[in-house]
Amino acid sequence: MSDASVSAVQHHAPPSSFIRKHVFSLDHKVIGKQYYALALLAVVMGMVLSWLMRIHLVWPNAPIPGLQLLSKTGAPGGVMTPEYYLSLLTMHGTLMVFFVLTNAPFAAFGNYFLPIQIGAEDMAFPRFNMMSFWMTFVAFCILVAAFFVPDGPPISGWTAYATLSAVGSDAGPGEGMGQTLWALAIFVFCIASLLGSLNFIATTLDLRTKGMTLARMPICTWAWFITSCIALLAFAVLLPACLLLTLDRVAGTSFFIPGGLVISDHLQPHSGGSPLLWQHLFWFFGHPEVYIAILPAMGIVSHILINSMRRPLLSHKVIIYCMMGIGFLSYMVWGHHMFVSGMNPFSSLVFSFPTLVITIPATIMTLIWLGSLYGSKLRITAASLFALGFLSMFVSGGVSGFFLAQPSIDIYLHATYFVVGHFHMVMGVAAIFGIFAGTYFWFPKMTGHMMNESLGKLHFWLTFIGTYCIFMPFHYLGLAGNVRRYSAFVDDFLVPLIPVHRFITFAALFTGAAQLIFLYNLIHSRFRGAPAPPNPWECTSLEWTMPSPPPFDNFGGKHVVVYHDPYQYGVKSATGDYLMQDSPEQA
Amino acid sequence: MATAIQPPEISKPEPPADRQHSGGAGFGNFVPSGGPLRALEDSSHEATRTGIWVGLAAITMSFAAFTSALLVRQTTGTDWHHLTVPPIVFANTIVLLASSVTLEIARRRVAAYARNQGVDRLVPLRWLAATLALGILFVAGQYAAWTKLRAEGLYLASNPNSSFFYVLTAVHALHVLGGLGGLLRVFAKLRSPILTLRRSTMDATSYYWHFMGILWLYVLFVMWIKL
Amino acid sequence: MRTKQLFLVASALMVSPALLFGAGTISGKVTYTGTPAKQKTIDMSKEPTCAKQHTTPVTTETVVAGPNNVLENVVVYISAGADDASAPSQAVTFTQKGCQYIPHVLAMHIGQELKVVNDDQTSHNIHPLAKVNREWNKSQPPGTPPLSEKFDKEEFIPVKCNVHPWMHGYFAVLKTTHYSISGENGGFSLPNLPPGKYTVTAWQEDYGTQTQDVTLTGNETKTVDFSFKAKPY
Amino acid sequence: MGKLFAVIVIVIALASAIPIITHHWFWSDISFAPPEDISTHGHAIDEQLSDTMIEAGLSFLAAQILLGLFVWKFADRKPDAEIKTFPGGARVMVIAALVLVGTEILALGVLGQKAWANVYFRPAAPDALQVQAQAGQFAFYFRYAGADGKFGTPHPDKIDEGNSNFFGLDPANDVDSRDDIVTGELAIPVDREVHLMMHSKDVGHSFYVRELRIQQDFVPGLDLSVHFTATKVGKYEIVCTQLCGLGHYNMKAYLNVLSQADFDSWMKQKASEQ
Repeated sequence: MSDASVSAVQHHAPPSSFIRKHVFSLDHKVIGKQYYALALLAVVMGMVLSWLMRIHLVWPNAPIPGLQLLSKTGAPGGVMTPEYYLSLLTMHGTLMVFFVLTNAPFAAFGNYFLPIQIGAEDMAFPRFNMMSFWMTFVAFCILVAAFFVPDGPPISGWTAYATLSAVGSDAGPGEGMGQTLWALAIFVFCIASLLGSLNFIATTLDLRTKGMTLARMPICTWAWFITSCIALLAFAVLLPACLLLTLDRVAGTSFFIPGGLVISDHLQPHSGGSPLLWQHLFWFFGHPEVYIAILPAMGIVSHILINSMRRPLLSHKVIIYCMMGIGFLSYMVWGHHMFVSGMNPFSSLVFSFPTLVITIPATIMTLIWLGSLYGSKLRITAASLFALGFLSMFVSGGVSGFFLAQPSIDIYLHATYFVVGHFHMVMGVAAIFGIFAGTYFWFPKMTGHMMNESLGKLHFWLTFIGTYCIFMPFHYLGLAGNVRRYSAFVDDFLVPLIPVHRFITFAALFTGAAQLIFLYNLIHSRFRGAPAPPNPWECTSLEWTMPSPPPFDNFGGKHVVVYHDPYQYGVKSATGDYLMQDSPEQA
Repeated sequence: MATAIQPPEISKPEPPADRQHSGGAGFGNFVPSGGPLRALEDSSHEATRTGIWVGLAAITMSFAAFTSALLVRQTTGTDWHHLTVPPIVFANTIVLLASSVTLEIARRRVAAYARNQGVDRLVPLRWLAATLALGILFVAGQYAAWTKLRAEGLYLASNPNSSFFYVLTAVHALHVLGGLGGLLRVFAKLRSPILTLRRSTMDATSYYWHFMGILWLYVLFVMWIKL
Repeated sequence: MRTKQLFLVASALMVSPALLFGAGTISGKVTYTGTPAKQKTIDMSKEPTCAKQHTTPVTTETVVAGPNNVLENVVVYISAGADDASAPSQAVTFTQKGCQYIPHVLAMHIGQELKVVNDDQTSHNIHPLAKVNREWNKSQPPGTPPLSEKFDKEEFIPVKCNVHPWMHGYFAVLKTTHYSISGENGGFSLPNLPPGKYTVTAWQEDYGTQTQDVTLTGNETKTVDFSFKAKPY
Repeated sequence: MGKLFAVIVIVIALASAIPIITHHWFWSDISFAPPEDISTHGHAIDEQLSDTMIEAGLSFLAAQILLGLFVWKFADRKPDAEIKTFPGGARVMVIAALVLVGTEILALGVLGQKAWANVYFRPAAPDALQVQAQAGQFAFYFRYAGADGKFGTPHPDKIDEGNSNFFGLDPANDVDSRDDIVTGELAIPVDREVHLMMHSKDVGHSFYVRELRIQQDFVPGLDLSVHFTATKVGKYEIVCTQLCGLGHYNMKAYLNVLSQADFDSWMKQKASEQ
């Protein structure tokens, strides 16, 4: 702590050595890029896993060439075994939720732009910042290592429900070493995220430059700030939970394991534990986690929409209050994941109410976004397209939440593909769209090169249509009672639905292929892209006041002063229809 | 260098240029009149202080989680055996509280010394040393408590009560060790010929240390009530 | 089942030093006294592809009794006296057909190759609950190549399929090649034994083991019968 | 470009609504309709579902189409075009959200409560047929008390699947357990309430019968129960919906709803097999 603060105070000179510059860098910009790269790696892996799963689902007995190389026991002769399907499912979920949806919109963009947008030269605690990234990286390595242990990765899903996750290898392949590695990885990830959130909060509260009042912070800064508050409390609960789970696994304690269980003909040497306890602890983290993924996306999208609409939102404050409200409510709704888990039926109703209430701030935000579009001068760019796509996805994923929030309907829809469709759209795709929007928008600033707009737009059209083709049918399947987390559909009532799954699989492969356009665009533009001007989008926030990419200490030593609210668009000024936050000029 | 500990002169924020939507001067928005931002004491001090409070909030949350786990676990299962907390932990409690006192004295002495109020550097150093010693003593005492339990045949996995005892005390002890690390750093900074110790560092470390005491009292209370 | 045993005997023949000396034979019957537990009918409705393979109801095979109180599936082997032969090169095969293990009890020599075949249209999972040997748990989707494994310590290993709880069998991993598994008539035969003093052990999965000492002098056939006490429950 | 977006969004929105309305996968005969409800409590859930479908569906269409229209109208405008503000501004939006969603929530909340109460807040009738369900990796087994009407005590240490002793009964010492009837399918008489006492042998499982509109988890160490009345003779699938391990996809059993007469003969036949 003390050490970090000192370094935060002294101007640390630009490092010279390659290691300090690009690997163990204290510079929030480099760390932000590192997070982005890690998320990119994770999302590629996660997507490939989902392809394998989709292929196996519709051709369960067909060998997938080369798969046996990944795991000889998991895919004898290339035919995926049921447990290996579940392993992939678990790894897909864990990679996507923790290393993509938490890292990219929050840690990556937040690290890079939060300090700049509030006029700071770096995070409050650069050493913590570096530590949190490298711990995240270690967590990632530990998790991926599970692929290479004899029994393969865990099979208990990203929610790792006890007792399946707690009793060890008796529960099946992957529940030995693999599950232990999983718990360890998440444990480390929690510590990293706690350090990160701490850094974000301290930075936002204390390193704001002259005139940058809280109310003058851009919406995405607010989103990152609120998110870090949520993350701080959420991960502080998952951490102990993981510790207890690990103890149950390796030390023979009985926090989550009751007595008298017979697994693989072995009477388990435990007693008195409560599987529901794990569910409570996990979902107390797990539901806020959803908002950790979506709030930064909301912020980024608002920032970009405002910029491309050339007008402020109908209300800056209401949006922020809504985000706060969502963050606050997110702690009272975890029980809606457990309606049929054997909770007291009354508590189900208790949890149902705030869950429904949380749709109010969400709806207000949606209406404000829509209403602000009215009468605006919308510029269509790759970034703004993805932002608009986010709105569409957020609505589509949001309305299905209305069903699942009601215990009575949840009786029928719980654990069906309806749920899968719901959370993939609202927290998966919507957040990913936020990431894409952010990438197309900020890439010039981060690299000093413009991305190829027409490729970006093509990427959007394919992705937008593709994702709808994948995730909309999930809802229909759910209504037909199609159970999730099945590695093959052998039940009489599921067999007729397989053609729909085949369609989804093709859509998934198609959409996945479309992402190659993005990867190409990203890499090609990084090296060959046209040089980026300081402010290509005529944006008002501080990150655009400096050259692209920004100098080491962001503001070149000058002490930036803020004179305006963040979004001075649609005004008459020397620069045109906008006024930078730091320009003394009055509109 | 002593200026490093001077209370920073804070200029109230001049009314922002454009008031209409701005929420006025937000919390922690005390921005000095000039110069590059982070070179100035106050805001950077603030960062450390805020940081420590945020960190303490996270720790509190974790222990709240442990507590709720304990409460739930107690209601499930019939294997809740009463556990007599080894008496030595009460001695440890006194040690830890005493260390808080010595640290507080040390903190004041540092300030006095830094203000050149004729306090010799050795005075705060001694008090810090005392604090360190007491801290180490506390951890040693906790270890003694564990060995005591083991002697009674109560291991981590013996029953839920012993599990929770070991978990709570061990996690707390880990945090205390972290605090000791912080104290060591303060100690080193204070001993170095040119004073590099910042007030924020001193304060943050002592806040953390005092919190360890409060946290321990809480843990003790929980264990006393529940185990 | 019969043919399998003949095959085993044959394989035993090849490696047996008895070819050089005179070869004696120990044979006999395994019977029981009392009333054996009623074998329960297995409900396979959960696995239609298997259920439709069986015209008559399938029952458990813990105690398979034949007419005039004979016991099937009893492993009779030379537990002491015979020299340790090395593992036969031929593999023994364990087949999963109609969600049953064929054979129910499979004897093999330590280090001998074990092939596990899935003849069903569904995924099976082979889980030998070994205590002395290494426990493993592998799934075998339909149409995948046979699993090849071996055990290197002497043990009677219960085998289960995690997907189909009723599927249970046994691996008898033995130090000797002189073994025989009692058939429908409860009979067994251990041929090609050089003269000497032997301990013959009979093992039944539910009733445990019995041993008898036998001395062979030259070319003769000694008859040894085993009788287990059956429990109604 | 903006117009293209508008068109695509609106087309997608409308296309998405078709399978919901027709209950079919476009032109194919693949049906998405929930199966006919055979329970006494299910109709409330179905009504709730369709009400929600209407309200959520309308707000979905409205939002998507509005998005499309606005983008169509206001994208790529001339540089000199001046910026209009939505009449009423944010206040209207907030009020609209509060009113629309608020009423929706209250309506659904109250109705939903009724449907939920139907299932959970009414104890099982005393004369309900008592059946024990045990979930284990990876099959369901059911136990009927048999002639004496008493369930034998289960002993986890006595569980022996190879011997079909799935519940760990001890017939040697426990007389009650000798006539217990253990089966792999759940046969129940039609129009009679069934009280299902649920026990998990190893990990979390779930009991899901679409037609019964029943889904309830098996929680290890926590014995729950559900009660329901089936109103239609037939064979239905019971599937596990809680990830329980490698055989999860294959964990199922059949619910066999029989007329009282058939049920009695089924009982006799099963009793003879024990």
